Amino acid sequence: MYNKVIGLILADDLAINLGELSYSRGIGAMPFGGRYRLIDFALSNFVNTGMLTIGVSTFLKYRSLMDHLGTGAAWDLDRMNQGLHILPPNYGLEAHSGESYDLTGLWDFYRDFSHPYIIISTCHCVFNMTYEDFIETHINSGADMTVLYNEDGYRCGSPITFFDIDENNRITGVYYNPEKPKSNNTSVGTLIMHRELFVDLLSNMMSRGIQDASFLTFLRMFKTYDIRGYKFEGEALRINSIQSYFNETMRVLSDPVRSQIFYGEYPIYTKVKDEAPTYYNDSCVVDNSMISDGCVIQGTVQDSMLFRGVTVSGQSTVNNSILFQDTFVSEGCQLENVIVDKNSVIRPGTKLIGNPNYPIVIGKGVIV
Amino acid sequence: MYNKVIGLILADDLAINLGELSYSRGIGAMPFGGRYRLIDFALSNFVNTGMLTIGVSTFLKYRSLMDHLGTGAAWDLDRMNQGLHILPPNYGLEAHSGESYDLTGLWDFYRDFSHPYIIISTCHCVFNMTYEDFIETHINSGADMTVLYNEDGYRCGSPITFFDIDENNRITGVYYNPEKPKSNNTSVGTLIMHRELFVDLLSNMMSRGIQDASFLTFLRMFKTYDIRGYKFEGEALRINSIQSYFNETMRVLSDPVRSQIFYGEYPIYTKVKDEAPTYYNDSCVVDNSMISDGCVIQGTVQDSMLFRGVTVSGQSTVNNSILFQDTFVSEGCQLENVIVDKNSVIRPGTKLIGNPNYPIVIGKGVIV
Amino acid sequence: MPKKNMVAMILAGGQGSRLGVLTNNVAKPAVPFGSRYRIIDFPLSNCSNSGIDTVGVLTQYQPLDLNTYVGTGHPWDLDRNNGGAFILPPYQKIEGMDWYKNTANAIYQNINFIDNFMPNYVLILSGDHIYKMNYDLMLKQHIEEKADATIAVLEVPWDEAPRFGIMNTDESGRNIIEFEEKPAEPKSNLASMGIYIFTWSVLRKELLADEENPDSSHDFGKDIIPSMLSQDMKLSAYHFSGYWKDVGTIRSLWDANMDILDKQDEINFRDSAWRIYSRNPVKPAHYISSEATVKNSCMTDGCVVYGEAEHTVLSHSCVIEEGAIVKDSVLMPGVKVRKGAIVDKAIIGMNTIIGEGCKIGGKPDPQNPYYNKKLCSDEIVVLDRGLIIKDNAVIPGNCMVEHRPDLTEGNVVEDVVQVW
Amino acid sequence: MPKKNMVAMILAGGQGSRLGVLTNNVAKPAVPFGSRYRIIDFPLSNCSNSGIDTVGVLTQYQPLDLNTYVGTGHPWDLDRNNGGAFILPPYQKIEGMDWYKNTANAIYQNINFIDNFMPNYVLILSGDHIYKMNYDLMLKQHIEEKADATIAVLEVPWDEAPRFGIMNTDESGRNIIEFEEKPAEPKSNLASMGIYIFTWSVLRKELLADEENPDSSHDFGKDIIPSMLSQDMKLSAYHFSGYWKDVGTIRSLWDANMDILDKQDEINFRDSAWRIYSRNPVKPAHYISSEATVKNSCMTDGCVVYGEAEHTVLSHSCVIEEGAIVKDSVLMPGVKVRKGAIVDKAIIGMNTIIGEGCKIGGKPDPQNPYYNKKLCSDEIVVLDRGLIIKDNAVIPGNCMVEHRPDLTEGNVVEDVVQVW
Repeated sequence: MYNKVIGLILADDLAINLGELSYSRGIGAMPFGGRYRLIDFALSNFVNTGMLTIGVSTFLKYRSLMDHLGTGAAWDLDRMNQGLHILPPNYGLEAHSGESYDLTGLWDFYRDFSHPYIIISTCHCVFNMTYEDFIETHINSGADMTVLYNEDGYRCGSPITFFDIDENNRITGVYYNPEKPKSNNTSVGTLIMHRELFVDLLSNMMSRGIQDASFLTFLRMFKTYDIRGYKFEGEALRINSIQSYFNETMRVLSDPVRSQIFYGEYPIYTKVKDEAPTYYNDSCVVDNSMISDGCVIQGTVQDSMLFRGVTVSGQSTVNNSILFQDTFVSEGCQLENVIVDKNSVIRPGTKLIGNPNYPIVIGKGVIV
Repeated sequence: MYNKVIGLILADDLAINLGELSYSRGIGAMPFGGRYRLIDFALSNFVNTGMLTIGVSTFLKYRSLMDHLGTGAAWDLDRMNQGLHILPPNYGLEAHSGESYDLTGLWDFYRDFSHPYIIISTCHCVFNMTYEDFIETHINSGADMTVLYNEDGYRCGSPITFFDIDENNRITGVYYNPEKPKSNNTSVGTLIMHRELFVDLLSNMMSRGIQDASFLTFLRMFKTYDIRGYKFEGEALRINSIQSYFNETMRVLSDPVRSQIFYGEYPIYTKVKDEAPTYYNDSCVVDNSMISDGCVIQGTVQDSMLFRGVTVSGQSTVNNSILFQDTFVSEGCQLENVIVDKNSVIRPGTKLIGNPNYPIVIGKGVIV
Repeated sequence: MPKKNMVAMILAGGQGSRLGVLTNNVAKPAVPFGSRYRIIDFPLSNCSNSGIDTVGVLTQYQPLDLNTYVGTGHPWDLDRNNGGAFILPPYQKIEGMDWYKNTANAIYQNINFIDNFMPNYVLILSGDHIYKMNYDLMLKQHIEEKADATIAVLEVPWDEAPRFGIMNTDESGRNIIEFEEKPAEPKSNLASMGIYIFTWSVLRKELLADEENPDSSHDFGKDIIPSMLSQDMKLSAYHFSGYWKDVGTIRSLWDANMDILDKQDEINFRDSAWRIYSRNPVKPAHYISSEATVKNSCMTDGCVVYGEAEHTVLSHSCVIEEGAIVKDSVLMPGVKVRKGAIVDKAIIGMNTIIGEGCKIGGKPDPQNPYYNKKLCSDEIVVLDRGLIIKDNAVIPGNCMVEHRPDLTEGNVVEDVVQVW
Repeated sequence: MPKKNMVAMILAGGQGSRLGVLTNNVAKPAVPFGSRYRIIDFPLSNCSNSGIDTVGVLTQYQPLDLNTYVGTGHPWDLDRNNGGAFILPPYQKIEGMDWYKNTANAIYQNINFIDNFMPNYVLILSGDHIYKMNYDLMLKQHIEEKADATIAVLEVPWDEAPRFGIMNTDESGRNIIEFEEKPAEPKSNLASMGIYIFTWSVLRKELLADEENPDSSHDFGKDIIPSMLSQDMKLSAYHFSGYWKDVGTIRSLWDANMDILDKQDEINFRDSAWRIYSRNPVKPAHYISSEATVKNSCMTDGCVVYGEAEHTVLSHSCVIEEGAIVKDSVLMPGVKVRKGAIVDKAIIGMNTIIGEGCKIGGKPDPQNPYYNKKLCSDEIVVLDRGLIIKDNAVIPGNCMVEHRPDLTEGNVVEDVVQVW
C-alpha cells in the first residue's frame, strides 16, 4: 500500500470538548488506555496497513503532540522521502486564523505526491483494523468516497454524525447531532477518496474563500458525489465528551473489547518511555484493572486504568477510576469514579467519590 | 558546559526585512553560505561550546525551520533528556497573538532546568566561536548580564543596536538605529545571564501584561541591571537587509573571512542532503566562487555563491551573484549582481544585470 | 574523530557456560533480567549517566541478539554522531585473524579503535554485573591520585572473600600493593569488581608487552594488574558501597532477580537521577483480572494475569492463566503458564509455554533425566527458551530442561518454537 | 520479527588483496569511490530503492570502517524498527567457532539470521560492484518464471568473456543450462554479475547439503549453482543492460572513477528516481580561487582549489595548492597536493599529503623500490592513506607506495598520519 494510499490525520476537533482534560492538549494528544494517546490508534491503523506517507494536520496547542510524535520513529515513519509530516497551520498567511485546518497547507502538501488514494482519519474513534479490504471495496465500487461506519449510533453521545444508507451502501442523508436519529448508522471518522479529488476539493474551497474544513465537510457533499458506507464490524470506542471518555475506558478494561483493541493482529504503536517495572507489594489487592509500567501498588485497585508511574499507597482504595501519568495517591485515600490528570497528588486520607454518570475530574499537577 | 549553560535561540525577528527572500521563511531559516541556514551558526556555536540543551523560539512561518531542524540529529542534539526543543508559540492561549516570542512558553520551558546560566542568541549575526571564555568572563565579573559586541558599527546598516561602554566594560547607553551613533560598539546578538534571572524577568513581564520581548528588551535594562560588554574579535557578518545579505555573502567568499567563518576550529553543522558531486566540464571557467554539491558548471562563474543543485549552462556567465538551491541557468544567460531564490529557471539568453548596491532579487520557483 | 577524555570498553565475553541453556543462543549480557532489562543495560546506562558517550562492546559469542539489542545505542542515548555505541567483533587483519583469546587480548585487538578517539583514559567493564555506579567519580579519583590504574573494589564478607579476586592495599586503603586471585586465606576483604580505569598510554604499553609474553594468559586480573604492580606503578582502589552482583551463575541470577523484589531500596530502579535504560517493545498496559492474586511481584507491559503470582518477576508479555500458581520465579519475556500449572522457584526462558497442570520445581530427583547438579542448585529449575512443555509434566528442582530429541522416557518437551 | 518477502545479504567479503594498500586497513566495500561515495553505497542504495528493507552485511575483514560507515543504515533509509541493516560478523556458537570460509559458507553460518524473517526469497549481492539495478523487477521475473534461482547476467564483449563466469542458456535465453567459470572458449557471452535471487527454502537445503560435502569449496558460483543445475532445478537468467563494473582491481577502480566523468549519462548520479545515498560529513561548499583551473572534473564539499584539476575526481576536503597540477587522478577524502606538485594518473588514499614539487606518475621505472607490476598497470600510481610524501619526491608510474620503514634509499614517505 505504501505507494498507493497516502494518509491524513485530523488531530484536532473544536467540536469535541473534554473540559479540563483538553486544556493543554488537542484530542489527538489525549492520553488513553494506560499508555497511548488517541492519535496512536489512527496512526497505527495506517502503519499496519502498510501506508508510509502520513500527514498530521493540527491547529490546537500542538506542542505536546509534536513532542509525542517526534520524527515518527516509534511508528517506523522516520523515512527519507516518505514518513510522518506534521502540518501545523501556516500562521504566516494573513488569511489563516489558526482555528481550523490550514487548507492551503494541506493542498500544498498533498498535491505533490503520486499516491492515487488518500485516507482521512480523525482521532476520536479508537479501533484496531487494517484498511486493505476497505480500500479494495472503495476501488471496486467506483464511488467517489467511502466512509467507515458502524451501528453504535443509539449508544453514543454527541457530537455525532448519523447517515442514511440505501441498499447500494450509498449515503443518502447526513445528520449532525440530530434530535431524533432516523438510523443507527454512525460515522467512525475515516474516509477514503482519490487524492486528486481531495486536492481539487481543497482548491475549490480556497477559491471560494472557505478556510474551514472538517471531516463533516466532505460527508455533506453526498448529493454531489457518490459517497458509500463501509460497515466496520469490530469494536470502536467513540471519545467525544468526558463522560464517553470515562465510559469507554471502563468498557475497554474487559474482554472482548480489551483484546480487540489492544491485542489485535497488529500492535498499536506509541512512544516508549523508560520506566521501572510495576511493583505489587504483599498487601495489595488488584481486580480487573489495566496498569502501566512504573507503578507501585500497595493499596486496592479495582476496575481502573492506571497510566505510567502511578503510586497507590497502602490503605487506599481506587475504584472505577482513571489515573493519568505520575498520579500519587497517598495513604488512606478513597477514589471512586474519578479521572485524575497527570502529576497530581492526592493527599493522605482524601475521599473523592464521583458518580459513574458524572465522574470527578482533577486537573493537571493539582494537589488535592 | 553541558549542565552549566542552557541555550535559547530567537529564530525570528520582525524588525528584519529581507523582502521577497523572507516571504516563506523567518530569518533563522534563511539560506546562507552555499549550504547552511542562518540558524546553523547560532546552533553550532552552542554545540561547539558543549551545550546540550537548546530551545529554539519561533513565531513566523516555522515549517521550513522545523523541517530543517528535525530532531536535531544533525547537531547531535537528539538526546533523551537534553537536546533540541522547538518552542512554537502556544496559540491555545488567548493572550498570545503569535506575532512575537511566547513568554509563557519560554517561562514554562526554562524554569524547570537546573543549568545556572542561559545564553540567548539571535540568528542574524554569522560568526564562528565557542563561548568558554565569554562564559568565564561573565561569571568572574559578577555582572547580571554580559553581551557580545564588536566595533563594526559604522559599516553596518540598520536595524542595529549601538552601546556606550565605560572603562569597566559596563553598558551605559543603548541606542536602536540612532541617527548619529556616538560609538562604534554594536551588538553581535548574543548575551548571557543567570537562568533564574531570565525566568524572573519573563515572569515579571508577564505579570505586567507584556507579551512582547526581543533581544533588545533585555539590553534596555542596563539602568536596573549591571550589563557588561564582551568584545568579539573575530569576523561577524550581520544580515539585516537584502543589501547586507548580498554584501556579506560577497565578503565571505574571500579569505580571511571565508576561513574564519567556515574553517574555524569547529565545524558549522547543518542537515546533510544527498546530492551528486558537482561536475565541471571542459569549457567552464570558475573564479573566486563557492559552489555546493550537485551543481553542473558548463559556463562561467565568477565571484559567486552557488547553493546545491545549481546548473550553469554553456555560454552563460554568472557574476557577483547568489544562486539558491536548484536554480537552473539556461544557455547564453548573463547574470550580474543577482540573488535567485530556489527552484527558479532562467530562460535561454536572459540578461539580468543589477547594481552591486541594489542587487536584483528573483523569487522562489519563478521562471524568468 | 574528535578526542574523547575517556572511552569505555565492555567485555561482553564469550559463552557464559555457567548459565547453561540460558546462554545457548545468546551472549550472557543479552540475557533478560529484572522484568524490563537485559544484563547489559546496567553498564550501558551507567556509562550514559556518567557522561561517557563512546562505548565499545566486545563480543564474539552469539552476537546477533546482543547486536540487535544494542543497535546504535539509542535507548541509552549512545547514538552520537561523534562517538556512540560500537559492537566490536574479532576480525581479519592483514597480518591474519584471531579470536579474542582473553580479556586483555580482546582490548589489545582493538587498540586501533581506541586510538581513533585519542582518549586519556580507558574504562574496562564487564557485561555481567548488576549495579549502578558513577564512573565519573571514579575517574576523578584516578586523576587526583595520579594513578596508572584505578580498580573498583567492594567490601565483601570475610568468609566470601576466598571466592573473589582480592586487592590488598596499604594502610591508607587507597593504594593497591598486591592482588590475589581467590586466596585461601585472604589478607583483605576488598574484592575487585572487574571495573578498571587505566591511563590509556600506560595500558597501551602494557597490552603490547603482554601480547609478546608467551607465558601470559592475557587476562586483566591475572596478568596485566600483577605486571603493573611488579613495576611499582600506582594502582588506586576505588571503594564502592552500593548494590553489586555478579550474575554469572544460575543461583546468583535468581538471587539478583529476587533482590529487585526484596531489596528494592538498594537496587532502586525508580531513581530518576540514575535511570536504567532499556530497549522494550510496545505492548499494552498489563491486565490483572478479578480472579487473580498478585503479591510481592513485579511485572511490565503486555502481561495478563488470571492466576496467582507470588514473589515473582514477570517480563513483558507473560501470561498466567486461571488457577495457575507461580512462586519465587523469574519469567522471561513471553512465557505462558497454562491453566492449573504450578511453578515454584524456576527461571523460564523466553516464549516457553508451560502446559496445563504442570508441576515445576520442588524436591530434586537425581534420577530425572534433566537433573543437573553442576549448574543448578537450591532447587532452582531452569527451562530453555522456546519450549512447549507437555501438559501435566513434572519437573523437579535442580533440573535444567532443553530440547533433547534423544530422550524417550521422561521427555517433557512437546515441541520447540522459534524465538527472537 | 515480522515476515519479510525478500531479505538481501551483501557479501562484503574478505581482504580485497588485488586493491593492495587501498585495502590494508579497510574492507573493500568501504573504499571511497566517485567523489562522494563508498563502494557499498551502490548495493545498499539499490536495496533501498528496490523496496528491500532488511539487509545483512557479511564481513570479517577489517570491519571497523565498514561498521561505522553503515551504522544502522540511516543514510540509505535502512534504519527500520522491523528489519534494517545488520552487520553480521562470524561468531562463536555453542558448537564452536568458525570464520566465513567462502561465500556460500558465510550465508550458511547466518541461516538463523535469515530464518528470523521467514523470507520467501533471499537476494545475494557482492559488495564490490558499481551499478544501479532494480532488484524488484528481478524478483518479479523470478516469481513469474517459478525459478529456484535467478541470476543476473550481462552481455560482455566476446573477447572479454573468458574473464567471467559464463552462463549458457537454452535458446529462449532465459533458462540457464550450464555454468562455466572463466571458460577458455566461451559458448555464450552472458557473464554472471554475482547477483542471485534464491527461493529461500531451496537455498536453505542446498546450503545444508553443501556444508556436508567435504569436496565443496562452499562458493556460490563454483558449488551451489552447479549443484542446482545437476539436480535439474530451474535457474533463470535475468538480463541486465545498464552500467556495471566490478571494481576489484586497481585498473578497474581507476576506470570506474573516470567513467563518472566520461560516461556521466550511463552512471547518472543525478537521477532523482534512483538516487545513490551515502554518508558524508558536513563540510562547507567547495571553493575555487581566481588562479585555479578546473576542467572535466568533479568534486564535493570541503574542497579548495588554487591549482589545476583536469579529468580528476576529488573527494571531500581535498586541497590543490597554487601551481599544483592534478590530472587523470582519483583523490580520496582529505588529500592535499602541495604547491607545484604534479600528479598524473594516480589513486591517492585518504588524508595523504603530496609534498611541494613532487612528481607523481609517468613512465614506469622497474628499479623503483615501490614498483609493483603485480597490482599496478597502465602507469597508474597508488598511494596508501595517511602518508606524508617528501617534498620534491618522484614516484613513477605503476608504483604502489606504503609506509616502509625498511627502505633507506628511494624512500619517499616522510611520515604517516592517523586516519579515520
